[in-house]
Amino acid sequence: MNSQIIFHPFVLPFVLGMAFVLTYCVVGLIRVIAQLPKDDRKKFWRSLVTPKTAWANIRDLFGDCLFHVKIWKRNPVLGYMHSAIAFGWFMIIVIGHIMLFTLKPLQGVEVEGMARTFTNFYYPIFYKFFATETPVFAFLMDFFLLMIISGILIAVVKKIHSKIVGVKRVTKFGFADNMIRFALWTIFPFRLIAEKTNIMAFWWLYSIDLLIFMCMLPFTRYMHIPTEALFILLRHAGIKPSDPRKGYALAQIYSCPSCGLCIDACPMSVNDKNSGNTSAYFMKKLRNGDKEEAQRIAETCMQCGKCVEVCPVSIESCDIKMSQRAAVPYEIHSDHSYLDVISTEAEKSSKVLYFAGCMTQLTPKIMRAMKKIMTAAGEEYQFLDENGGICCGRPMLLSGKTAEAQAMIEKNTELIKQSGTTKLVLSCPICYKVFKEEYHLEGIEIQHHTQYIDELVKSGKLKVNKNDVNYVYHDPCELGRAFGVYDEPREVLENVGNLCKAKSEKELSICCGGSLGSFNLTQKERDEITENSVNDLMFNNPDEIVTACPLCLKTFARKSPVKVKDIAEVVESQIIN
Amino acid sequence: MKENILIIGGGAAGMEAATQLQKMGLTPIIVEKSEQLGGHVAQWDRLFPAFHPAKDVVEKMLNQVKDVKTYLNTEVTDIQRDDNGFHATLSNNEKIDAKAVILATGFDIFKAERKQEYGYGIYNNVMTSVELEKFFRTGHDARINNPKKIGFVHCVGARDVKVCNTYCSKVCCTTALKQACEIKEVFPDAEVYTFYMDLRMFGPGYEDLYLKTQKDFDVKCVRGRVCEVSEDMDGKLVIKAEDTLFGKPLKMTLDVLVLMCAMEKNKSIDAIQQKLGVANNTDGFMQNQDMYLGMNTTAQDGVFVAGACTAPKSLPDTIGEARSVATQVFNYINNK
Amino acid sequence: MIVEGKQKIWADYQKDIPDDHYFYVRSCIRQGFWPASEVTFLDIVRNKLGKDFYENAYHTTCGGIAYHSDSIPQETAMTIIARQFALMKESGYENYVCSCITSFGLYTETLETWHEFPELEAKIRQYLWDSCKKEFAKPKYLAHASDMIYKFRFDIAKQMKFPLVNVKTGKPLKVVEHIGCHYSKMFPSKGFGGAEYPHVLVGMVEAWGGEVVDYPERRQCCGFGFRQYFVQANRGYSESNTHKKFESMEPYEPDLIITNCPGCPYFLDRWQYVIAEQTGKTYGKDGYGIPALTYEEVAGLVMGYDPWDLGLQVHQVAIEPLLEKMGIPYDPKKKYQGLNGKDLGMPQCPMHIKSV
Amino acid sequence: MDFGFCLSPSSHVKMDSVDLTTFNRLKETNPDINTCIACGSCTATCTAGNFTEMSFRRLLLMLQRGKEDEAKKMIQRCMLCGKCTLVCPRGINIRKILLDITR
Repeated sequence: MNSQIIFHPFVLPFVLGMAFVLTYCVVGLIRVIAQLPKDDRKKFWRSLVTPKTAWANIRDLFGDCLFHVKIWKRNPVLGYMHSAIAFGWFMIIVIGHIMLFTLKPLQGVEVEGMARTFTNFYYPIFYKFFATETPVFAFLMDFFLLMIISGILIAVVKKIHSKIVGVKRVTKFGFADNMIRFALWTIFPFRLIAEKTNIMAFWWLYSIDLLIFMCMLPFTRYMHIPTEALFILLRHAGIKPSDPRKGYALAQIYSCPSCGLCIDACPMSVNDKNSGNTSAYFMKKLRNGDKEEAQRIAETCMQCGKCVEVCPVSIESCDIKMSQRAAVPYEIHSDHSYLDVISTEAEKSSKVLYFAGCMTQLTPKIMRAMKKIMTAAGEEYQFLDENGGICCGRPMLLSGKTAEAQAMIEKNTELIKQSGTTKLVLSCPICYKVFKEEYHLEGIEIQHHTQYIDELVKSGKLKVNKNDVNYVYHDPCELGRAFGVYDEPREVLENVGNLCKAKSEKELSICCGGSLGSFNLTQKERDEITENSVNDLMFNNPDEIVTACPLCLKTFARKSPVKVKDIAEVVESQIIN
Repeated sequence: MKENILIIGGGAAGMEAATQLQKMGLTPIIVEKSEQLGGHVAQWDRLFPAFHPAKDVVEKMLNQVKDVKTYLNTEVTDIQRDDNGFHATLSNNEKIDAKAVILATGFDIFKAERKQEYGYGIYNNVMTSVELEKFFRTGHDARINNPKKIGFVHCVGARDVKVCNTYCSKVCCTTALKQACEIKEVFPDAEVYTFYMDLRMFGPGYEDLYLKTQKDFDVKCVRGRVCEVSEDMDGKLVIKAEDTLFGKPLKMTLDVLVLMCAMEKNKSIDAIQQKLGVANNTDGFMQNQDMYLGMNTTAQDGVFVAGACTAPKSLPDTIGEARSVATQVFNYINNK
Repeated sequence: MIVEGKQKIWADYQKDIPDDHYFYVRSCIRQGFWPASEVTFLDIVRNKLGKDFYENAYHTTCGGIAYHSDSIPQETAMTIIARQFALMKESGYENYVCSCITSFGLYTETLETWHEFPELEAKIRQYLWDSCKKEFAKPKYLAHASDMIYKFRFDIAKQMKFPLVNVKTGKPLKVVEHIGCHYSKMFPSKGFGGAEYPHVLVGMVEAWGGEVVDYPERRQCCGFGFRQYFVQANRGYSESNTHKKFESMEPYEPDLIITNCPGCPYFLDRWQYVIAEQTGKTYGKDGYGIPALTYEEVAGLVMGYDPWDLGLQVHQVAIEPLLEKMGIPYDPKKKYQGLNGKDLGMPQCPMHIKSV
Repeated sequence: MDFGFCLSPSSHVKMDSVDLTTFNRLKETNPDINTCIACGSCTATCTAGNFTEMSFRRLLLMLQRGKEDEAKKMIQRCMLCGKCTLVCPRGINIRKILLDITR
């Protein structure tokens, strides 16, 4: 068509927008990397050249950024929507550039040096205005453009009625987010019309839309498009967020697409009023610099980890919340010097060491069951905290007080090491998490009692009867999602009775509502969560609810229509003497 | 069967017993010493635990006894008994013959002056729970003048060997919390403290009232008995108590102090009670036969008791007893 | 304040005091602290009121100090008391009047104990016989000397020369009354007006033209307490009690304190000096303290006794501002003169509390 | 002058001059704070109370009786384990209050 023309003013809005967004992203990239703690930065550089992480990077960059595999798995319609837009757009850009180099560009006009670079910049974007393409490319370009538009159509439907595409709640957006979304939706229809009709106004509209989109991009959720790539690299480098607003966390904040999948997943959302406390909003508050609200949400979160589990971008919102908690200047200067004088009655031996934990002290049935199980299995054991012990330190860590928790961790470590044991059995998943992650107990195997009982049953040390009670198993967050201990308890239960399924299982199980993670939830709000979780467990009308956490046990017992038991209690009742 | 039943006392117990007896076909006769029926309840504004207007209850009861023969401003001055029953002489010189007598003489309010250390009758701004109730009813009391700090003292004249009343007066705790809420309703900016020894919230909805008191009305409950009250230069009250939970003596200035006065036995009936041969129990109230199955009967055949004349009782307790005494009397008359 | 309410209580706490013929026993402490008080008392009741007050030369301490500081057992104290009563009986009297509040409390306690535990009375009867060979007897009436002044307060008022009135303003003096704890706090019925609103001193003040101030810490003990005072390290506790009272009465600007106990006027007087030395604070006007007087001294003043004959110079707090308020003439030169007219020398002046 | 003794400070809680700023601040975010019935469950179950004088019941009173410094000192003993919150019959969010005091 206009094969002699190599420039038209309508490309300027696009060029401006592109220049802006590129500059912004480069500056942002440098900033994030500069904010990383020194060690993390080293880790990052090293990960880029380590083959294993490099491969993972490539896999996830394509899988997550372009094809949105995770969303496909969860919801194919949404998966298609995302990959149609992302992959289609990517392909249009790629093919455009291929055309730039394979076809004879800019017929009849020779452009050299800087000018050439400049033209390359916008040429693939508006190529139809400047050049005639071959049929193969023309088909590919039209195909991907239509693919994008099909994705946008789904997005429009989702916006109008999200339930059609299987989403109950979506994030509520402000003006900027709505505006950029509108720009995004219109870019490709404008391009299609411009290409097919060559009406100048649509070329202008197309270019201006691009300008709007790119200029607003850094200030809206669409920033996740460029940031996610960086986030994937940082994540694979094995970095943890140390500050809720800087470095790695910053990359995560901007990677959050505010898709709102975590809103439905969050147990707190059972009450609509609380859906504002979910991770999507937390990230938004962080992005907007609303520290007070971010802190409030961080402290309301139960740290059940379900939002992380469902996040299509794998944003570690729980970790960021923890670093947000740690950022608050509580004047709690713990003085745990009294711990010094505490000693253990446990003698030095290699017997199994059982640590019930403080919460288990409130559920003596679990302790009794464990004692009976260990005796029946002929295990020699010592009970570390039969007369009360020291807190494991996890609750203190949950309040963001790492140093304060250390005093308890050290004392417990000392007591455990003194005993000379090689196997530590815990009844409380809260303890389990902190023992696994923060304690340095080299040479000591740490097991939760679900794993321990499973081992005893499998090894034949513990003989159990099978009865015909239908059990449903609730995965405690700090055992299931945190460590993937899903199979052991289920196998144990299958040995003693019939296991039936809950509506949401394993990584999707719903927190009981009793979590120590939340500071702010009122009893009433917790009750709502518990009721919802119980309903989910009661999906297949089990006879009993079984869990493996004293806190879940106590919480469910308040609201459950059927008996709630700890797995140890269930096994205890089925022991063959 | 139109036998006369003499009911001494026209309060809640007397009225309710009369209502039931009349329905059973007997002829109750109420002798009330004051000028109106209704007893102490008629002096009350609202009832715990749900702030129900006392007037409603009293009016309903009055309506039920409007056909019952009633003597007001009248006392029984003498009573004799022979094989035909009881023969009472009233203060208006009338004579009544009856087959059975129900003592429904209720209670008196402990005279707060007897706890001299609280300065009732000495310091201007010390008042009793009864007077506060009157304030709620009438909206006027010279002592209550936009107070900023108000204190309630529980167990005044109860659980106190120094005034020879070792019993618990049962309703004062709940009344105190009810009144604390009510005074907060009138003066939302006031700070309200209650000084208690135990909070005995024994009935349905009472514990909810307690929670409401704390949660909605921000009433502060201090566990400790006020030991002395004095007046400062501005006429405010300086009180001392031990905050027993905190383990420290406590001193504070109040604008108004309300004494939760206990129930005491109504002694104006002592002479008649003696003539009827009904003894007192160790708390000084009338002795019934036993506290389980014989709570309405006395050692004397044909002499019955109902309501707070045997022990401090709440209004529902009293009404329950009044209904129960009616059955007892009915059976007594029928089995004669 | 509702005066009628108090009057009602006062009416409830009255006790019988015979009109004449009393056996008088002195107070160990008062003789040392306020030597003129008992002399003045006897002069007033014998010479001004014409009553028969008999003193027996052989009477001793009641044992109260030793008893309250846990030095002697109750039986010993009771035997000493029984001997005093026996002396009364031997002297032909049956109305026992003591000058000391501690004694009054202990006598009351003893008589009540004997009443409740007759076997103890029998035991003491035996002890008395074994130790002194005296016949056991109990008084018909027991009274404190302040009860006598209370009883005769209107007779004294008739002879009054200087009422408790500020001659410059014509207004009644503001008087803080402070009764000894053992006067009626242990046995309210044994004191005029009971324990909460005692009338014994109030009656005197009102009869003599003064105005009583009722302040929040009126009931507070002066802080004497034998156990506290005897141990130096504990004296701060004693002082703190007095301090609390003064802090509470200060806003009322009292002109004087009237007391009926041996210890109270002493501590209310001397602690003012100590508090002033320690904190620099004084409670009277213009850097003076508030005079704390015995009821005999007050009676003496209103009846026109010479202040120095009343022994007012032994008070730490300067008495002169009060004398001037009441318009009582005094000779400043005679303040530190002995009975023989010889100059005893002026004591060293304290740092903070003003002395004339 | 040294008399060998001195005035002892009054042991009274002077309710007229107690500074309730902290308590009132807590009340705004934790209205349940008023509903304590002083049953002592929190103290009985307290993991730190097993070894120290830590008692939330008393701590709450300290704040209401003007002993904020003592209260803050006591908090230092707390391990934040949350058992107190679990056993409170009035459902008071004790752990949150403890954290809020130090904020």
